[in-house]
Amino acid sequence: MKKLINRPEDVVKESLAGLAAAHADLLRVHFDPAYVVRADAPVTGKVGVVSGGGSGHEPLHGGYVGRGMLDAACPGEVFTSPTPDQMEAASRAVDGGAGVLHIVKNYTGDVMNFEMAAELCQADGLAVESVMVNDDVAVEDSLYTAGRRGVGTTVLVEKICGAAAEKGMDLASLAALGKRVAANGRSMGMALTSCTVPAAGKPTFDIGEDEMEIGIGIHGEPGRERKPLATAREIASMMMDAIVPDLPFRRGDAVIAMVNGMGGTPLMELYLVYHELERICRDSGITIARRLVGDYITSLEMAGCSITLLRADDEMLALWDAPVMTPGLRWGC
Amino acid sequence: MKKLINRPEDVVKESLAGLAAAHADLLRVHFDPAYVVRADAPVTGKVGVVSGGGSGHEPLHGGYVGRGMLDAACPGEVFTSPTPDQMEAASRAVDGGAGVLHIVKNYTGDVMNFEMAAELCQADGLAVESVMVNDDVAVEDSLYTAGRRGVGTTVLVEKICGAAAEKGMDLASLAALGKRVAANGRSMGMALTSCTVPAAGKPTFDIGEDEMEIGIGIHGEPGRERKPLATAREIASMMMDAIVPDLPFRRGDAVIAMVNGMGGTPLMELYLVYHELERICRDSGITIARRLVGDYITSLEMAGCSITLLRADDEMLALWDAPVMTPGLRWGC
Amino acid sequence: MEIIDRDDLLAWLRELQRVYAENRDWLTELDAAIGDADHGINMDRGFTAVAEDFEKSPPADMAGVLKSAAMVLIRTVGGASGPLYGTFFLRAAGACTGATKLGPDGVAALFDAGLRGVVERGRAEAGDKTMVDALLPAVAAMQRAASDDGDMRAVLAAGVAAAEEGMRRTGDMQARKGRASYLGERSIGHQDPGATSAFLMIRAAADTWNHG
Amino acid sequence: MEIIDRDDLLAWLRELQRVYAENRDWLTELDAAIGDADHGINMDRGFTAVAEDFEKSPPADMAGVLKSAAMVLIRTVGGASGPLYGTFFLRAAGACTGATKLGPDGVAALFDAGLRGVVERGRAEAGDKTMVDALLPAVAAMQRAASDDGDMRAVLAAGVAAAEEGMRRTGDMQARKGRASYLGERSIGHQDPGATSAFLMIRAAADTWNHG
Ligand SMILES: Nc1ncnc2c1ncn2[C@@H]1O[C@H](COP(=O)(O)OP(=O)(O)O)[C@@H](O)[C@H]1O
Ligand SMILES: Nc1ncnc2c1ncn2[C@@H]1O[C@H](COP(=O)(O)OP(=O)(O)O)[C@@H](O)[C@H]1O
Ligand SMILES: [Mg+2]
Ligand SMILES: [Mg+2]
Ligand SMILES: [Mg+2]
Ligand SMILES: [Mg+2]
Repeated sequence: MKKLINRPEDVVKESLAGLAAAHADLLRVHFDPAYVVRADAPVTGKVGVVSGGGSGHEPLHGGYVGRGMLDAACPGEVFTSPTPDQMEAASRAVDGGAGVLHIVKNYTGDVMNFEMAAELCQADGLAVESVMVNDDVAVEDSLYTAGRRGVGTTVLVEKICGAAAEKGMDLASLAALGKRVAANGRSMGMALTSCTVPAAGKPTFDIGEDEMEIGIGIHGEPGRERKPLATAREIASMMMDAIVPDLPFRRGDAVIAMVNGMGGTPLMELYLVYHELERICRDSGITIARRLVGDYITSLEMAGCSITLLRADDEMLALWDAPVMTPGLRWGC
Repeated sequence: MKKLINRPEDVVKESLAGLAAAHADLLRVHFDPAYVVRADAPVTGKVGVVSGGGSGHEPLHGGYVGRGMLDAACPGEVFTSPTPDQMEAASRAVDGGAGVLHIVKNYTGDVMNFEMAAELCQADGLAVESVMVNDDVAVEDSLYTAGRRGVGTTVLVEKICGAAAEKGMDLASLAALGKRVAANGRSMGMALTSCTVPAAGKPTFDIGEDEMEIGIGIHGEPGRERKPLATAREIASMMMDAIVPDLPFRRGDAVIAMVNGMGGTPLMELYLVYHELERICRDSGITIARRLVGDYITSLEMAGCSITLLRADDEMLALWDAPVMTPGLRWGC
Repeated sequence: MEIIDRDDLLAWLRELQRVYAENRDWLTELDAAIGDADHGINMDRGFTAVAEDFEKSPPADMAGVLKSAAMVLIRTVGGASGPLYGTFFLRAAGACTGATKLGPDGVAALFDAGLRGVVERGRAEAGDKTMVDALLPAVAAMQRAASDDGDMRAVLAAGVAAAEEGMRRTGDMQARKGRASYLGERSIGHQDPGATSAFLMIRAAADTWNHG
Repeated sequence: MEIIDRDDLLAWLRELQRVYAENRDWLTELDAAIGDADHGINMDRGFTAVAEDFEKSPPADMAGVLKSAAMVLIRTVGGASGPLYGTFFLRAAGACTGATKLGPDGVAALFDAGLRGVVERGRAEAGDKTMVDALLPAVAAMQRAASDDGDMRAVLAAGVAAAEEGMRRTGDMQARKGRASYLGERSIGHQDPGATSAFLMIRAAADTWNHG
């Protein structure tokens, strides 16, 4: 295992310490229980927006704490859901009197831990609503599974709900907005190489020199199928063939598109994939109204990418354009 | 070779097309000869700031074109200097009547090509000044080499000169400022894995499962020494032991620090390295006044990192803080 | 032994620390095949924390031991198994509130309460390829043995045998809960990590309490 | 043949396309050892572009052929070798302005002018482990052969032999120019890619012009 770390068991803690030191103007990090919280929390009268999940997906979630996005993030161990005590403490830290919104990626662990946290908060009189993100079209038959995984759309839900909360939207409306965004987002990922969980010390899966995994999850979970390596053009088509009919996205739709790197893929390749995506959308009459190209929700050093499309209405687009000031996403201020 | 590409010979062109499509608000891409130019170029009365170099280091340089940084960037083939015709065309495209500054990383190829371009421009009455960046302390004896390589400090020179040009600084002062920044910056890099040049199809160098290369260049050029893999703490110390005495950085100095990922290293690890850097600086009485942590000058998918320190005076810090709006660096607007 | 008390629960939980440390890599490998390669790491971290907590402040009674373990597990394990094992011990604690000792039927009731908590939290059914597939037959076997007036050894032996059988049968199942469910048919042929850790938990009880 | 004309220059440059395509991987491997693994790719790209350019618009005279090649190389090669070979052909063109044919001494003068351009552009000295270490002895040998009244074959043979010898000797040198210089002593033991492409260039001239 080749990593820039000290001891595997200290990776999350030391990385959080670095995040805190690098962005003291935007956020603070609390340890034991661990959470990242915006520097000026709680903001009186504002709904606190909280997310969290296993570490190893940076900048998600800690890198999206600041102004106009998350008020707090709860980092678990690498690829392991955080725990209810973290979520409860984070929720209290950002409680400005208007309640707290939990943005939860649909993984059994995350869902159950956030559920326990919400029970703990509510038992204590703190209003909590939850938005679940389950946008991964690679999970085909969600009736016989734990449901679709939450992947790329999470970033968009966090940005849009964060902006709405900053503008003063109340908890119930915010939860409804978040659910609308989640319902209109679809993603699919693929990998060229495996990642290595520091504590495990070896690659999560084996993959041949001329193979790729289509439909991979963000924890190196095997995907839909193992295929021979293809060109970027073919890969983009395969992913869009799964994404577009699923919602479905239709001719005339305006979307926010994301080409996301899994951590080990050069930016140069992501722009190349975006070029393919753009062509496919043009041919299908889908308008890319806004876009992100880069590493936004990663899987450690895995090589590969994911594509996310969100059918966006005017409210979503306006909230997308609203100022955001976090380590991972920044514009308008 | 596992890459998200179509044909190796189209990588640069298709990636530039993606960059253009993704950031039409900030920049345009001209092909044949290839250069990236800010959307509103030329800006009348403003010095045009131009850089360029081999591709594969994204976001450098094309990702720094926009407002408050570069007016144009010339991308070469992967790890190969661009050519004088690109540089000449880019220089003309950003000529607002106040001359053009070339920011050149010290590689034989880049230097000679920019030299030829400057000759071509000057022969035609366009005033050109050049700043050479040669900050890589890994190259020990620069008397018997082509001189030190230009690495991380390039990003800082581009930001600071870009801000000064935006504020209206004249060409001669801008060249002097750029040289001052270059003279006060020092960097060192290391790699855990090799990168693979698309057209070559196989890794540039072999490296064992428990080895690392200290002092690596940004093209996978072998570095100072091959060593057994060490902890992030030891690696940060090794790099700082080479960087600090070189300028030297002294107790009481204020610096802009960058922990830069080589392309294949997770952000999580970069923050962990920043945590170590912060500790070392604190112990040495060096104040980190500003910092960047992330992928800013990469080597395709190479795993590893570099550290850059720039001793910054108040003018540099103010220019650092000035608004910048590019795909790769954005704040203050 | 025919009854267990607070010290036996403590001994069991301490034994679990040893067991999960010893089986850390195995559980993680099982999870690598159909999950995210952390189950062994999670269980080891959680039960190490439980043992450390007992070092600092050993609870006074049976329910206290189980509740402390639950709270520590919930705080330290994370993932799916954290809330599940946490809820297991929380409900098990509920099943012996006020008790100072448990006979064979009490032990069966303790595991039954834990199982119910797991099912409520995770909503898994038999055959979903989860820890429930080890726990459910084990609890049924223990209850049967207890109602047949089996002694402690018999009840525990029945639980261990049924858990082991249940654990092995998860190999042929297609996962419908948890991460492994994303694999669809590709999950078939791999034993479930959570069912394995559940079997280890019951076997550790038998090992600890039968050599008292 | 005792003289070369425009068509011979064209034939030589077309042959160079074949030569660099054929030796693309070898040159790139040499560059991988002490540089950045692109020299073969660069040369192949450049001379393919030169040949394509000739396809479209073949220049009318000797100087035109060399100047067109120079401009295309400058535009398409990049790296260190682009300006160097570009300058080589630009100066070579200057050496035959107005000429319609060259004898053995004219050929020697052509390579000499090219070499001077390379040295002016790159400021490398003998022993720096660059293309100069193949070009310099080759030009010296050609000039000597020409002033000894050698015929075309003798002049080119002398150039090829000296270039090959010079190329081989770069193996023992420590690089002091270009990327390879960053390696310090680690550059010793590897033959210089640019010296190798320079040798190939001279040998291609001999091969083309001796079989006319
Ligand atoms: N809904 C559920 N009900 C019961 N057990 C479950 C459920 N989901 C997952 N599990 C169990 O949890 C185990 C995985 O635990 P672990 O690897 O620690 O968590 P995670 O899947 O979050 O990484 C699975 O092997 C399975 O036995
Ligand atoms: N200053 C110089 N003068 C002459 N030749 C040089 C000089 N620097 C480099 N070279 C030659 O260029 C060759 C490398 O060319 P190439 O690989 O195409 O460019 P780059 O080094 O930019 O990747 C070297 O092998 C060497 O012979
Ligand atoms: Mg997990
Ligand atoms: Mg090169
Ligand atoms: Mg797991
Ligand atoms: Mg080279």
